[in-house]
Amino acid sequence: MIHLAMATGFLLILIGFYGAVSNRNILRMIVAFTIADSGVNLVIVAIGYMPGRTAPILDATVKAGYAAARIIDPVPQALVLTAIVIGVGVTALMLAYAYKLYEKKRSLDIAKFTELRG
Amino acid sequence: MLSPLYLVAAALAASFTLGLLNPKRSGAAYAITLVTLAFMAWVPAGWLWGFMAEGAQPVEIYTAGALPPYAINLRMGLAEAAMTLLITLTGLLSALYLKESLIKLGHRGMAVLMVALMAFCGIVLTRDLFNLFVFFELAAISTAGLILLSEDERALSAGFKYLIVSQLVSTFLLIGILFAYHASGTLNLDTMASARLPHGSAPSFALAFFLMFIALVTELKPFPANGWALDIYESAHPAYSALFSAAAATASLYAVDKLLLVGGPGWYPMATGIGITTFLAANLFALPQGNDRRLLGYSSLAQIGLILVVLGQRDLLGEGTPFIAFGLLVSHAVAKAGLYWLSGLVGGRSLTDWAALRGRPLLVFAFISFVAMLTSLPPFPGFYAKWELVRVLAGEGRLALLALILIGALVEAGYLFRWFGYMLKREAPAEAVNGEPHQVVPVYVAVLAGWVLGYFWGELSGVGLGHHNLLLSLPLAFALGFLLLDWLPAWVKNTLAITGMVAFFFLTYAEYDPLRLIFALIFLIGGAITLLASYDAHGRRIGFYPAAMLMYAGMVMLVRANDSFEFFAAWELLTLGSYFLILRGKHSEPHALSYILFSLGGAFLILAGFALAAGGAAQFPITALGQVAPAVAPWVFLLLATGFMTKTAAIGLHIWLPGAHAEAETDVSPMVSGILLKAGLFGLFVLLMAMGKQRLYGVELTHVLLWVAAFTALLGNLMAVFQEDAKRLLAYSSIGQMGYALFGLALMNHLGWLMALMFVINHYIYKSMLFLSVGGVAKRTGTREMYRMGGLIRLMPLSFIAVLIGIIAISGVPPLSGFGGRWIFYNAILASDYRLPMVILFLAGPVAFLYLFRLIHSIFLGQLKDELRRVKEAPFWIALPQMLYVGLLLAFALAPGLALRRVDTYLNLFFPEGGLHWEGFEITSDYGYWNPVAIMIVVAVIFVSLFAWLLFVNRRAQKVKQFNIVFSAERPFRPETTHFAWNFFAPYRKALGFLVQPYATTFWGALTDFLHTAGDLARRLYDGNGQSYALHFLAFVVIVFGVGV
Amino acid sequence: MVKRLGALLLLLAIGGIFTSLLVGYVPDTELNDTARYYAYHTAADIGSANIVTAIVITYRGLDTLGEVTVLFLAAAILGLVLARGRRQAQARRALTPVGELLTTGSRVLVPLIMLLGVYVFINGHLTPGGGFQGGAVIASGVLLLLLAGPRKPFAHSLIAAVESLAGVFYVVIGLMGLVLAGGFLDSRVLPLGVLGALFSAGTIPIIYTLIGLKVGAEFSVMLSDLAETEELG
Amino acid sequence: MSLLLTAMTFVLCIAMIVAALVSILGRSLPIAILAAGLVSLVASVLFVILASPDVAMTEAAIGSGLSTFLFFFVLGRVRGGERDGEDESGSEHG
Repeated sequence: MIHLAMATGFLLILIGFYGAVSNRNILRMIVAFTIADSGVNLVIVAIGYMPGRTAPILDATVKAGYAAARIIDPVPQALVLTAIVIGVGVTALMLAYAYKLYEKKRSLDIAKFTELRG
Repeated sequence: MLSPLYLVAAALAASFTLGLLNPKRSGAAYAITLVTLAFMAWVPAGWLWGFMAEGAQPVEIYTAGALPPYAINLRMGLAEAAMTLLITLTGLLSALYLKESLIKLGHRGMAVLMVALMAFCGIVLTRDLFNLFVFFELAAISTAGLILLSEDERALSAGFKYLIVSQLVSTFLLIGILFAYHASGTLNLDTMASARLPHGSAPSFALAFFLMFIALVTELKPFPANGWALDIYESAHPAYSALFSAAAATASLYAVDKLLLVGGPGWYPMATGIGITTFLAANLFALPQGNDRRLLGYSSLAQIGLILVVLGQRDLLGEGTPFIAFGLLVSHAVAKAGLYWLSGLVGGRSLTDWAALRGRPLLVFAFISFVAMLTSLPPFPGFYAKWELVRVLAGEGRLALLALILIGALVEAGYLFRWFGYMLKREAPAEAVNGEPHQVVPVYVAVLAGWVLGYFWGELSGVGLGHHNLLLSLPLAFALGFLLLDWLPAWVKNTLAITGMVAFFFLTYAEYDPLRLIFALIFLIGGAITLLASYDAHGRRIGFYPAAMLMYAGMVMLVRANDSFEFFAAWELLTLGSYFLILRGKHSEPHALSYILFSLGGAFLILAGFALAAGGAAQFPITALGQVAPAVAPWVFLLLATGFMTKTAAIGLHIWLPGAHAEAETDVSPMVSGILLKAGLFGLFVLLMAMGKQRLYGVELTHVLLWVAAFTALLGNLMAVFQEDAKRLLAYSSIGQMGYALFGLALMNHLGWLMALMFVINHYIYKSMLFLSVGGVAKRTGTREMYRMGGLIRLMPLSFIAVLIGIIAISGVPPLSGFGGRWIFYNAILASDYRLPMVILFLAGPVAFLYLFRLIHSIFLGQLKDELRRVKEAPFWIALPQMLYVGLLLAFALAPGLALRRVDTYLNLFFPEGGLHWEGFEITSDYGYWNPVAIMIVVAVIFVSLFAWLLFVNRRAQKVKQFNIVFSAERPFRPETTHFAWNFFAPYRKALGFLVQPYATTFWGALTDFLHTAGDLARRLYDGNGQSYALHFLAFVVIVFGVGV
Repeated sequence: MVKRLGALLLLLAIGGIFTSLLVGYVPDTELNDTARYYAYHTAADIGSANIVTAIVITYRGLDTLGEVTVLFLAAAILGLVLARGRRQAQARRALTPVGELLTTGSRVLVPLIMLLGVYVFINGHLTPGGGFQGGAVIASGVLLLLLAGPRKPFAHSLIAAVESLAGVFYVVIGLMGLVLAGGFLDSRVLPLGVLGALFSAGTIPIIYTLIGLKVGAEFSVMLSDLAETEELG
Repeated sequence: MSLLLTAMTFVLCIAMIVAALVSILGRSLPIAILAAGLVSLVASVLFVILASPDVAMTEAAIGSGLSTFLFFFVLGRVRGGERDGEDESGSEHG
């Protein structure tokens, strides 16, 4: 089950990269990057999962005393939280850049912005 | 010592509170930003002081009240303190520089700047892997944000390209971190380094480590995945690029270093490989660059690549790594920040627009200090670091890497000094430098920091490795003193210089052995006499005396050097000093560039030779060259000899000399030609004294030297014959004379060396005299072309006498010391068994006479041209040294024993048999005897009688009026070409022209063109398209994976 | 076309790296020692029922501080990037009339959304969810307001004040942790209280509330900046 | 019990991959954005199955909710550029 989820995650990353590298439209590239981000999140969560265990929340069913035997690894979850928010932050920034680039040259084609070269 | 967490908290608190201020009062916001940045700089300064002065130990700073593997911890050690200080100081100075842009951008821009600096410090301090990722993301976003400071429209697309690549990088980094966490069970760097991996997970940990490593290395902008970085450097605001290249590079480098700590030695070769490819590729791409900021971008990529190489050699360098890595890092950071701040002051973006800086000498000094820092020249930290790096690499036998580093460094020196040449020599653009105080202050702070760090590194290398601090050696201090006195009038400085040099000679002449005494005599007293000619100049001559004194200081330190470090430091100092002197000439820029390139190339060969000889030993006295391991000795000999021969312009390595000596100023040419060439000879003397004969693959190296010397003498003289320009003629004749001296040295017997020494003295005297007299004539007649002169014997008698005496001395005609040289030479030949090269040398003799005759005949004899009627005698201060030299020549001709006797007995140490016997005026050798006084009298009598007879006969000679010549009824367009001196030796040219084809020039020209076009072709890789940069990154990951893992 | 093929090849190679990672992956049967430490010590030391929140706020507090700054940066830079064209855009924006359904719907839904958001980040240390999720929900509420009434001037200064104050308080609590409790961002400044009670786990609820407000404010600023950009057509 | 979960995971994964492919290779941009939103929505469901509710909420609220909306906001502003960047030779996929 874990390997399946992780494989999907990796596949999503590859699809995301392919989308980012092949489409010349800037918005499409940003969409592709969000898909790659989702893929990364999926892989990370899959790493933390242990079959037959439950979420790391101490409540009636999971007593504080013997939580260690019942819960899955909480650390990847904490990291994914940060990763998702950072992913959104960067995506928002890229969208703003896309807007300004469009405002400057009235085109969203990445190949149009090659003044700096050599 | 405040906990660094206050640094983080201060940055965040300040940037959050800036939001509260209403946008109109951005002046107050700017004040808060400066105060916060100052505080952020003060925290690490306190720690650094604690570590340096009070010797505190590195401290772990815990957060969240839990111990490290379970919570994030920061570490504050000496390295972290120094780097955080470097980052925050650059940030503060850049913020000062960015006053207008920040205020225009509003409090948000200031908040982003503060957060960016906090992020860089965080990268340096944190010991937690995921925390490193968060700080890297913070740095990436703030970098993309700060790009908006720039007015350049293209900055926006550069920012977008950066975001694309940073998205890819963060994906790899995240996956790498998580899989490493899974394999090792912890996110803390130190625990991960020591974690005993469960047996099964080693390969997957390696893979995870690879992903992390490749992501962090991409932050260091490796080749080919660095297109985005160059676009940022070119389009962003210069103060921001300064921050980006100094602070961001420092942080990323330390992050990679921490990661390598976790990865272990297995990963060092990969780091070195990536580093060296980036270093070479970036330098190659920088060659054809026209835009100054893009060139600086390439140069900073190269420097970061070099430091990555040093990090990759950590297993070799051991505890020396911080000294070397920091030396290079600090030089790079200070110089790059300074140059970017300077580029903000210059209006235009092409390299020649920097000529606008010429109006402000202080900024010129700043520019050359930064260039010297980047090319690791003494007395800056880079020099000590490079010396250590080369010493260890050669000691451990990593010669291929060493060669690549030196080649890359030479290319870098090439484009940087070319840029300096453009700045000094190209015509200045219209608008001058527009620097308000708050923009100029950071530049001066950077220069001051550079020099202070140079002193500090000198102390450090003194403590650690026993080399004494360069800045404290008396000659260099004396030379640098002239920097402060540059506002004085020229003649005051001249007197000061002459008295300084003469005083230094009399203070120290007792310490030298007879051979070194001769060289010291020429360098100091000879130098003082040549400086007499500098009285002729008036005004302040900004920059002349520091450069001249730097050269003389280098030469004196060369003679006094007893270990390889001092010898090499002196060699580079005199190269630098002489380069600045030559560069002063009006059209000397291209020649000065070829001079500095050949000299630095030679210096690198010497550096490699010494490092090879030392075999890793920290202290390597020169005399120990004799005890070098036989397997390595011939290579050491080859390297050192070629290095020294670049200075004595042996054939093939000579193409810099004619241009450099001819285009230099009137009083610089004698210095550079008469004195500087002797430094090369001194090197060869030291080499041959210590190493003697060496065999390589059965070939006797000194035999090869002999042939090279013979050809140099012949071809040097031959090329001199066909020169139209008088100074070029003398320059080529110097090549010929150096060929003679080299020949004497290569004979490897008593008289051969004695002859070489005699040549050293002779050549100094008559070459300086000739250059001065020709300089005087050129000053008066306004031209150096010999066919434009003629008949100046009546108007400039003193110059005529000087040239006549010089001619007689060079050609070896009996009465003067030239003949003495020839006599010793023939005895030496008879004593040795080399016949064939001797024939070539004999041929060189009469050829020498050809160009000498041409010199005196076309300038002084023949009929006086109309426009030269009112020419006066050479200025007093130019004529006086000539007369002094004439006196010296006569004295030396009459009593050679004065100079040679003590050195002759000294040479017995090396070659016991074959010496001369000195009794009164009689000198006898095994094959004959020579009485200079008797010969002088005989020749004088013959000369006087002949002269009287000629005067008597000449009374009735018929005078032909000049230029009343008609070519089939129409006057020739350029009458002066009908002058007899035009194309004086046309028949010889037809006969021997094939020998004089410029093979060497075409060879070196083809080499530089090849490098240029290669760079130009390859940099098309960066086509400006963000997507292709992403592709380059993916390709980079795959290639390194394929090669490395 | 060549570029696409090249990209495919490269991605195949990277896919190879990923597959070898995937194949080499062996799920743990037992918690590794870091996770085991958290499992044992969270209840006793931090007193937070939600272990992930304990890690996010206390154990790895610096990460979260950094992450909040990431959002702060994104909002600030978004403002910078879009600010240049903002002044004139304000004047001449022709707007489609807002539909009846949207106005009444928003009047009903917005308070509920806000309530949900506040609930989420107040109970961050007890149930799944926390500052970020709560902040996002609040932002969507604000977004609804934006859509429903584009005419109403958006209270920029208020939102900015909320954002800055929340950030400053967060840093102050962090420093209090450094001064009073064990280290920077340590949540044991206040008593731990009873596990599972609303006011327990030291300063975690306060921190999560501040984060919720800040994230909500930042997202709203971002959305309002985007909303006020000019229609480029 | 676990067989059901594995089956659900399998279905969700297939759905995600299909949505991703539609997003990358699809012709119209709005559809692509919606597909990306769908991917992260399904991902959040998958996170619940993988016993990490915190992440599921975040992914749902921020990943699918806000970013999809950000995209539509910007798309609304740059309507004209929707078709840019497709090579004129008619992109071969659809």
